[in-house]
Amino acid sequence: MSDENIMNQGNSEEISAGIKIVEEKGIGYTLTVEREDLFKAASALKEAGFDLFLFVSGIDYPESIKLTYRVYSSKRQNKLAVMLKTEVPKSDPTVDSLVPLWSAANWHERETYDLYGVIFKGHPDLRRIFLPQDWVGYPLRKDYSDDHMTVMDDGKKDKDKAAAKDKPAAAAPKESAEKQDAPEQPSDIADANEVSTNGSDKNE
Amino acid sequence: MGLIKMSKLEEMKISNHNLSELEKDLALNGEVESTEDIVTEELAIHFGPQHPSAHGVFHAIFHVKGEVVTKIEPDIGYLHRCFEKIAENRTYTQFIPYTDRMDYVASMTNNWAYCMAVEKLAGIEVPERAEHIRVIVGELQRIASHLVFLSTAGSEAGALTPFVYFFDEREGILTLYEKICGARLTYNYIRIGGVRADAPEGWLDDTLAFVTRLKKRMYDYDRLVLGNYIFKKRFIGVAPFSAEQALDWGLTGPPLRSTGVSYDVRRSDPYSVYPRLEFDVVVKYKGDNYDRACIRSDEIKQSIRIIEQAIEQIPEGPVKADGIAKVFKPAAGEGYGHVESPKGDLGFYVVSDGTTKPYRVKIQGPSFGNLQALPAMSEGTYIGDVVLTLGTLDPVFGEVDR
Amino acid sequence: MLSSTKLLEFASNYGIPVWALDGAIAIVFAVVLFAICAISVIINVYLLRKISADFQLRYGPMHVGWHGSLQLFADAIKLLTKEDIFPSNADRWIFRLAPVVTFVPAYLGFLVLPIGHGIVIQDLNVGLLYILAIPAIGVAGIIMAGFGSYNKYAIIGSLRSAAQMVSYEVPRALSIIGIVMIAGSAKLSSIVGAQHVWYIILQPIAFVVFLVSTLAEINSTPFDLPETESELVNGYYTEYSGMRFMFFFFAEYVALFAAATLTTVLFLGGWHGPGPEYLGPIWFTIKTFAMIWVIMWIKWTLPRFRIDQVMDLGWKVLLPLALINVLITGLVMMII
Amino acid sequence: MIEQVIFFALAAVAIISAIAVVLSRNLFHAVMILGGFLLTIAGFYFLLNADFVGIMQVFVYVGGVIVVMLFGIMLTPHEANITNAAKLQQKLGTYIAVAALIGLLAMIFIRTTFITSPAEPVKDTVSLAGKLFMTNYVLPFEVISVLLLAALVGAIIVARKEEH
Repeated sequence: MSDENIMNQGNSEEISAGIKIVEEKGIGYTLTVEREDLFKAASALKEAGFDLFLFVSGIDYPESIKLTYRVYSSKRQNKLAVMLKTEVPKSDPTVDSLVPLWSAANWHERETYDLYGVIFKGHPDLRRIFLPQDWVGYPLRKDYSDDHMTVMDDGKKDKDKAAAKDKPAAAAPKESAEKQDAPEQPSDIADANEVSTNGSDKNE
Repeated sequence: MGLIKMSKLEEMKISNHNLSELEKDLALNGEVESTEDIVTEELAIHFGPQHPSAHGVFHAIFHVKGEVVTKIEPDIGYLHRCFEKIAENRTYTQFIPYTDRMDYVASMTNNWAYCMAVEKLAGIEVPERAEHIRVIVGELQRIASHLVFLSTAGSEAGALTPFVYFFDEREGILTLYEKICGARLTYNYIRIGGVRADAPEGWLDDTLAFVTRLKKRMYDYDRLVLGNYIFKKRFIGVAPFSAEQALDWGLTGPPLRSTGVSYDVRRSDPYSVYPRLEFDVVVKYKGDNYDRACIRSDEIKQSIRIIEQAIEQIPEGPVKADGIAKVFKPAAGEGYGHVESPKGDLGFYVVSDGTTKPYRVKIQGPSFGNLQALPAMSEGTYIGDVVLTLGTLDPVFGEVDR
Repeated sequence: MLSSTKLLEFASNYGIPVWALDGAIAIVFAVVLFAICAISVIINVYLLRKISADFQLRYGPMHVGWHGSLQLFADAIKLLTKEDIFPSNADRWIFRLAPVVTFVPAYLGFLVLPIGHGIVIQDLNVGLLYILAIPAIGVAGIIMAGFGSYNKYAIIGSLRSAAQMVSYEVPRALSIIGIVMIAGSAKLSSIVGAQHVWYIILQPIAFVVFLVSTLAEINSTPFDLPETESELVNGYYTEYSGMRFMFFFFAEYVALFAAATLTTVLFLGGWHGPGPEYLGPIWFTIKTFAMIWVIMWIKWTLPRFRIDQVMDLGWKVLLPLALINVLITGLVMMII
Repeated sequence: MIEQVIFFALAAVAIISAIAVVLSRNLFHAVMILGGFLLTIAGFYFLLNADFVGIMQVFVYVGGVIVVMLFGIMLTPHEANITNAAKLQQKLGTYIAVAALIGLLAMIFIRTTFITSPAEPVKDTVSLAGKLFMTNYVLPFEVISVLLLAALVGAIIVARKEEH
């Protein structure tokens, strides 16, 4: 089953009634559903042969958290992997757990809970997985901040330093972080100052 | 004079004031069965995080009854550095060195998967020569990682000598890497749109000589470790997993293929120049520890085949796509790139909002998915077997915790 | 205690009471024995390191002294000067005594070993039984270490060790019965004296059973379950440090040395060898070190068994083999 | 002379350790001291030139029985705090039993006439024991072997049952 073959099959397929996967640039076949329909859609996918759960990822937007699941089929002939997308509002970040369908979802959902605060209803053991159980907040949310957190500079050192003078309290942890991270950066990246705007245009 | 001092084991159990919740549960639940007159107590052993064979910083509580492990409670996160958050504060190029530090036994494939995701996101075409070099270094990395696996599998089973032999071979690969990119462990070699620099003169010949030598030696190594009577006795039939179980628990890579599921990203979702290369996806069917171990030895042989073909086919030309600046702005969108890393299906899901930094990078580490199956796989086996089973899942905790 | 007539005459001439002479000789022997053992351990450990390095494509110790020959002394000084740590909940007396209880029996075995014709400290009639019984005391030391150090790894390690040693004592003892039958004595010097043909040739099955169960007794590799570092950190001596750790460490090597010497005595013809009789000890030493090399070869090549497999091997394979050997030996002796 | 010194030393150790076994409140300690006590008994046998019996004492009791007892202690749970107060009846019964035992032993001690044997000590006890086992005492020997075999089979059956 090669790449071209998949392409030739057309770029959409109806898995079951009302559930249709379409091809999306960069990530392959996608299925976007409302969060109420997530479990139903996932069940349909499982029945259609998508038996391997690969991951779930949260993406934090100002109002909502988008969830992207990836499932793979070991049985199907084409369209082997699907990205299943849904969205939960930040005010009520709950969604059905997919552990009843794939045991593998267990740790992945715990991870998403740990870092995004999405609550998976029906998960057998929804605890933090990486962070200590008494941790406050969800680090991968864009608005997360705590005393340990530092914002990395991206070549605007002087500007940042000027800003830091105004806010001395915020400056202290930042500088220590710079020292720590300095040896990890290869030299040609550390002094990458040129910003190209047309690089991406060219490649499209 | 009837005062019998409380048994040590019991005392130990009750005085466990390591503040873990799991631990408290254990102490309170009273593991002693009261149906028989004489019972052996169930012990909770802490395995790691500082344990000689914990494969990095892994903590698990083994509940053992005699020598049999009845329950395993894994506890991860000791190496969590939140790379996904760091990625959001780095430019696309700047994040590559961080990927080195995930699966530090196979850094090259991490670079590769990440760069592939960004290339898909930005729609960058990689030149032919760069793709070939990527395949060569990627397969060398697979060999190196599997050699580490074989050596640790041996040493966990008590054979300390094969360990040194395999590390000696791996040394050859690290030397090759040193020649091509200057680093032995964290390479930062594969870049967005290609590789950092062309292979130095004679490097391809050195590589060919190395794999030719290794191919000959693999015969001896197979007999030394996998063919050993005691090794077989320890590995065959231990912790078997069926294909259904493996899929349900989301295994990828060698542990999944050992159950008969032929899922190899190089064939299932072909990338780079793999469609043009001849090799077999190694599949075993019993899914026990021995199959998980053997599959890696066989994959080394397949990797040697791939490297030989790639070196034969490699064209002349540039090794990096034109016009890719160190800092660039891909259009808003999403990209998912995954490769068959030595550990399994390693994927990067990159979301761009049109700025110089990724909006979100999700790392799908195969070790994370594979490690999850450890309790299901090895409950009911002996303590020694659990160590081996953990070894055959071959997790690297830099990747599990990220 | 002493039967040498010359010494008795000497004693009566100078009015020394016999018991004083006996006592003095006993002390001298003890010191000599200890010195021999200490030297043997030093050579042994050095060899072990060099041999294992050779198996593993390494050099081994190279920096302290000529080819690292003084490395062991450096290690000993390091261990002796290290802090002696007691786990806070350890049973102090048991924890303290355990290394001694393990260490002393390992040495006691040498009392009855004949290293040359007539060169033996105490030629017991029951020498063979003695040398089999002595390690049994060491088991108690290992259990004490496991129990006293208040550590789960140590407890599991010591239980494993005890189970293993108790199980393998049976085939080990039974495998020797064939030899006793042929030699007609349990006295080690008589056994060597009767070995005009090495017993490894007359008793091949016994040799295999004896070697395997000896490996189990000294916790060498296919049977190093009590101290599996991949599972139990260091088994029964996980909590030990400094000098007490060194005691366990030495006890292990002394046990290895004792096992090699015993194998030499029982199966490899002891002091027998070409040349005059006074070369006996030299032949004995050569054979012993060859045996040590074999044990190391096994140690550095094989992985280890699992605990249930160890028990299976002991009870289901070695024990029947040993019994069959006794049967065969008896039948052959009846026919001849 | 030296034999007497050794005898009294061993006797002292034996008595002290025997008392310690009884008085020890820690079961593990008690068993360890019991092991030491059994070793001193082996020493007595050696002193009496009964080297075979002495070795067997070490082999069977120290190597086997003590280890099995330790296993039992380490693997089984114990009541954490058994109340110390024995009932009056129990105490009374104990005292009577102990008094009776001491009386019995004293009677034996008084009635026995201790003689010093003029006979030469046997040199080769092993072969002598072997010969006696195979001639005069062959029936008891075989009966005991059958008994032990039965015990062994019984132990296996008991252990198997627990598995299921």
